[in-house]
Amino acid sequence: MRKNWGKGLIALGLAVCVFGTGCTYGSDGNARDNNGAGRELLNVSYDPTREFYASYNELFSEYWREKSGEEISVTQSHGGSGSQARSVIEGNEADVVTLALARDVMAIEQAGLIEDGWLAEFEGESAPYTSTIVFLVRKGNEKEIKDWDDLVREGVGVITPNPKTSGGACWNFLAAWAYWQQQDGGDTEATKEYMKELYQNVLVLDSGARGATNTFVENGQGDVLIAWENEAYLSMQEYPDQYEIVTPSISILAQPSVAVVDGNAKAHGTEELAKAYLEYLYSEDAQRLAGENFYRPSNEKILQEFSGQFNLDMNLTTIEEFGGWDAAYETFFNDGAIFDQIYEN
Amino acid sequence: MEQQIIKVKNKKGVKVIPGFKLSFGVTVSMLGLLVLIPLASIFLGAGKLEFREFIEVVTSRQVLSGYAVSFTCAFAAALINAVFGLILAWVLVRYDFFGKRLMDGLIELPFALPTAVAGISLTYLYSDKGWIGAFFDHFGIKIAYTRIGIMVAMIFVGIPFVVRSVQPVLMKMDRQYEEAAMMLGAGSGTIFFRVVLPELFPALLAGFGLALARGIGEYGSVVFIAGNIPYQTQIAPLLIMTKLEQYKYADATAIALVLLILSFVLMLAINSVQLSMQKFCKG
Amino acid sequence: MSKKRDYREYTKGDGIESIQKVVRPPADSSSKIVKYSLIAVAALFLFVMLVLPLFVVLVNALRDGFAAFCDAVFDEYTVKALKLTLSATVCSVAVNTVFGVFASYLLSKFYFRGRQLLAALIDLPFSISPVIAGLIFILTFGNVGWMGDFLKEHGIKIVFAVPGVLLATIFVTFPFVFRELFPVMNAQGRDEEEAAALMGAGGLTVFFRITFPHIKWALLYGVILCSARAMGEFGAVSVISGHLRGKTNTLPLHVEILYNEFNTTAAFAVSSILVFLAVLVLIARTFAEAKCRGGEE
Amino acid sequence: MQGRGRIAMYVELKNINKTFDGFLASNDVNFGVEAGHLAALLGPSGSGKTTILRMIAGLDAPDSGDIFINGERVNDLAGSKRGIGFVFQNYALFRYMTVADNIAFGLKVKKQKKAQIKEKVDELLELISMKDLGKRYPHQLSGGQRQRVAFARALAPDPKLLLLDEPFAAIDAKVRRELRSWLKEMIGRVSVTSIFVTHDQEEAMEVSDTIIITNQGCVEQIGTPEEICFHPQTDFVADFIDAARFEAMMTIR
Repeated sequence: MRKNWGKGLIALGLAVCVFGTGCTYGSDGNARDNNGAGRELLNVSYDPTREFYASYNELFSEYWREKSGEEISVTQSHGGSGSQARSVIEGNEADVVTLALARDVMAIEQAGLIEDGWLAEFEGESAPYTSTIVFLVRKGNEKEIKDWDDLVREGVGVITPNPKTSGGACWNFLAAWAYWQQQDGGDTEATKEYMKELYQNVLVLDSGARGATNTFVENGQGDVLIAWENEAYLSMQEYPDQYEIVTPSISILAQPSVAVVDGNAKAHGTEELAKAYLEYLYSEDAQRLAGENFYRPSNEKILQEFSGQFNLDMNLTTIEEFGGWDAAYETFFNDGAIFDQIYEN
Repeated sequence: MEQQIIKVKNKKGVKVIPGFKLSFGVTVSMLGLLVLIPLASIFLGAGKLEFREFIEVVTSRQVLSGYAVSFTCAFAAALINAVFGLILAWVLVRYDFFGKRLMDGLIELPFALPTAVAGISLTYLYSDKGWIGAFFDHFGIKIAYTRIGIMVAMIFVGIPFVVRSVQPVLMKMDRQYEEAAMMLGAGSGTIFFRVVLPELFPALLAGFGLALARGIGEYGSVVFIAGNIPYQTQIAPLLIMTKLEQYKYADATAIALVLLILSFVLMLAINSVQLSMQKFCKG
Repeated sequence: MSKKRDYREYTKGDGIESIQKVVRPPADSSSKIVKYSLIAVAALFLFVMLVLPLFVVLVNALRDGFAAFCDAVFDEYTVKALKLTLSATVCSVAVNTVFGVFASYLLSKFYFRGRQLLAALIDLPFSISPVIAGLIFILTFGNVGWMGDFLKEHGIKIVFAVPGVLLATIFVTFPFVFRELFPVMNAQGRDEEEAAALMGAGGLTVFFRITFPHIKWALLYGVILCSARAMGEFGAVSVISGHLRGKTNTLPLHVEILYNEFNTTAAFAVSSILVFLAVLVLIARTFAEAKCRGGEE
Repeated sequence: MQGRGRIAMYVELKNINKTFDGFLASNDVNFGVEAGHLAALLGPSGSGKTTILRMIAGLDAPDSGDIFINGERVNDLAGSKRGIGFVFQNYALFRYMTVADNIAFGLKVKKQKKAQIKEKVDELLELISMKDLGKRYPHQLSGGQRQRVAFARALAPDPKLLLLDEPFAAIDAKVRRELRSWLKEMIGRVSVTSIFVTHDQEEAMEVSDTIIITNQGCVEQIGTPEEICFHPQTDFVADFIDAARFEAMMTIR
């Protein structure tokens, strides 16, 4: 009997021990929150920007130290652009947001956290770097994919994420739409037909851009991946000599938007710091860094430095031609809108 | 015998065993604080819709097809899990063989692996270029990016539920029944289906129910292996994400609420079947 | 009547010993065939459904060599994520153990109105999609939630902070310990407790002397299941954590971020930590089992 | 029969009613048991006899009516304070304790001195002739042995009243007969008022001083075995008791 007791106690003791260590870990983790004397900035960003912002944060901290003598720390947060925007609305206390599309920033604005006029606060509609939509094809490009028309050919397998779950994928859809709009002289019905054919060729409609890339690259599905330029380059980097980038004749200028989250920054007393953080993105050093991370710098001079890397002759339409995000989303991606209609039988 | 009957009927009366108030208090307050209060938010959220809107959202064609995909795949997966989970539990309890401990230990691993990683790995294996997928591709069977793929992911996340529900009951089960049946000349098939299976059934049902509920709610692993094509391989939790992406909290909670109610009714039904069967067995 | 007695002949209560008794040499060759084919089926199923995916994880983790693997594993943020994951696990195990013990004691030893409903409510977190599980905390404690304003006024941060991560983890693992304990306590019945209570034993004595010895194995299994699940939880935590690097990122979230920034190898390397942790827990269980059995004979 | 009312009853039930979910388990039950007597509650399955026993023990509470033990109303007294020893149908031995620990349990929770406990346990082990088996666990014992341990455990705290729920039900016929006489002897030796529940008339006839016959929650008749056997007062009793069998039995006695 006593023995049984002992065993029970061993089991309990074990649990208590584990609990104890866990607690010290926990408190340790919390204690780290406030190392470094200076202020802290929270940058809520979207997925594949971590490397870029990791370097940029160092760059900026140094700049700020020289300028004001203050030691600051920047915490990064990454995830799907839409869900990141939602987290800010729901209470993630970001000082700045650097998201994939203006619509997500607008949602935060509507929640009352960002003041009106953020779009004009920084140059180039608050998009310090841009990107575009390109095709990633397998080395050799056996299916001879050159432009959007080739994607609706029979037997071509297309991989693209679902614009309804991935904000970034809205650009993919709009780029294709812009192409056929121009081809058909603005005939909406005809364009819709083409879009339908395009999405009939879509084998897998992943929920996010990364998932789509994985489907294309790791699992060998499809012949072409419609992707952001910077992500296409990242894939090329990870799998050298296996893929090629094809730039279509018409694409769209994807403008990742940045903004100070005024509501939070005010509460944290980091307004000028947050503003400086985003302004400094336009400095030449930061622009070059963006270029190195496969984003197109908005500074023309720096952009030209990367002319070997980017195809600068692409015909890029902008979201303005769709009447801005609110109108575009309403027309294309809302429930029952064009994207849904494409999948209706 | 008489005492058994009366015990079942004894639903009120004095609490002889000490600790009723304490355990009741702790149970209800923890359940309330950690589960019920947060859950109430779903009702509040969905309550922001008018009834007509609510019905419209939860019965739109895409959403209905989402339920159908989630439910049928989860059902099939739970069924497969029930069969293999039973075999696994049986093998683990009744036989002694090399590597048994290892096998036993593996059962919980699906829990520990983040669902996303599980989804990515499974897709890697089951796509037509993957090790297993390529094999089936010879026969023209595609697994990843079809409903079969969704099922595979759901089987993966559901295995531990069935095995761990059946295993303890099988351990405690009396071999005398089987022996008695064998003496009466029953074949091993008959013994299993007529004697063993009925005894295990409540536990098996519980495991099945848990695996089913888990499958219906599963998101992380399924999104990778499902093609997510509307009307074909779009699961209901994905539609919730779609709604959230459009900042439609009320719509999202409405779909969530329907899923929740479906699962809850399911669990309640399974629970009561299980309880009544236990009564039957004991009486 | 004989049923009752035999039951006791063949089990010692927790079933562990009875495995040994139950395993006996098969009677004839046909049952041997059945045995080995069943083992083969079980092994094949496990291999295809469980072992291969794990193998994929390890292969991908080591794709760029061992050095890259170590880099990913010992990265500053990986270590921080690991710490958070461990504390979330410990926290949820502790909370759920307390809850599981009380709840299963309540539901198996007492009859009262609403007992079935209570049992079904406890199971509820099982039937909730992890995504919804995260969402409900946002809708409760977040800015958009009905408690949001109150919390903000008092400067309490729950969502997008460590408490939120802990809450979400506790929520998704809530019924695990209960689920393991309840059937065992239920099968054990109330006689022993009633007998002890009639002799005047108090609550603590009844629980520790009478009930606990019956459930310690089930408790151990429950704790293991619970910790495995807590470590691996992704969906709910993903919604509620805010992905703050080094602060609210758990290991599974860290995996996701690495993966999303095209750092596949590192992502799988970090996943393999989770596999390793799970294996560690399982070894601990086996060890504890062996030790206890040794003491009992 | 009539004369009994004047003698002081150790246990007395007055107008006891009890229902479970609309099922009438006890319907105006009245009876008493004299101090030092061994009474049997006899009736077919489902006649409510176990319920009566559990109510006396405080395991269940009556819906209405009073229970007196030694002249004191115990309705609101916890079972553990009623001075009762209870032998469960399945013995409810503590599976994770040795025989000795099982017997000692009731004394331990009463915080008796260790030496005292040991003395008492040894004495009881001797009484049930299981002196060498004190270190065994219940699962290592035969059915009859377990029964005796349960008996010893119930007796350990010196109860004033011993309640036994179907004490021989889980034991095979041959051992049962032996145990029966053993039990009667033991109860006689420790001279404790006892009530036991059974559905076996032979058992009741052989062991008890008084028999209380229950049917459908009602008490049909109370009396000595002879009275029950030869002067049944209701049709049910007449029907239920196989008089011819007992005539033979009584003569043997």
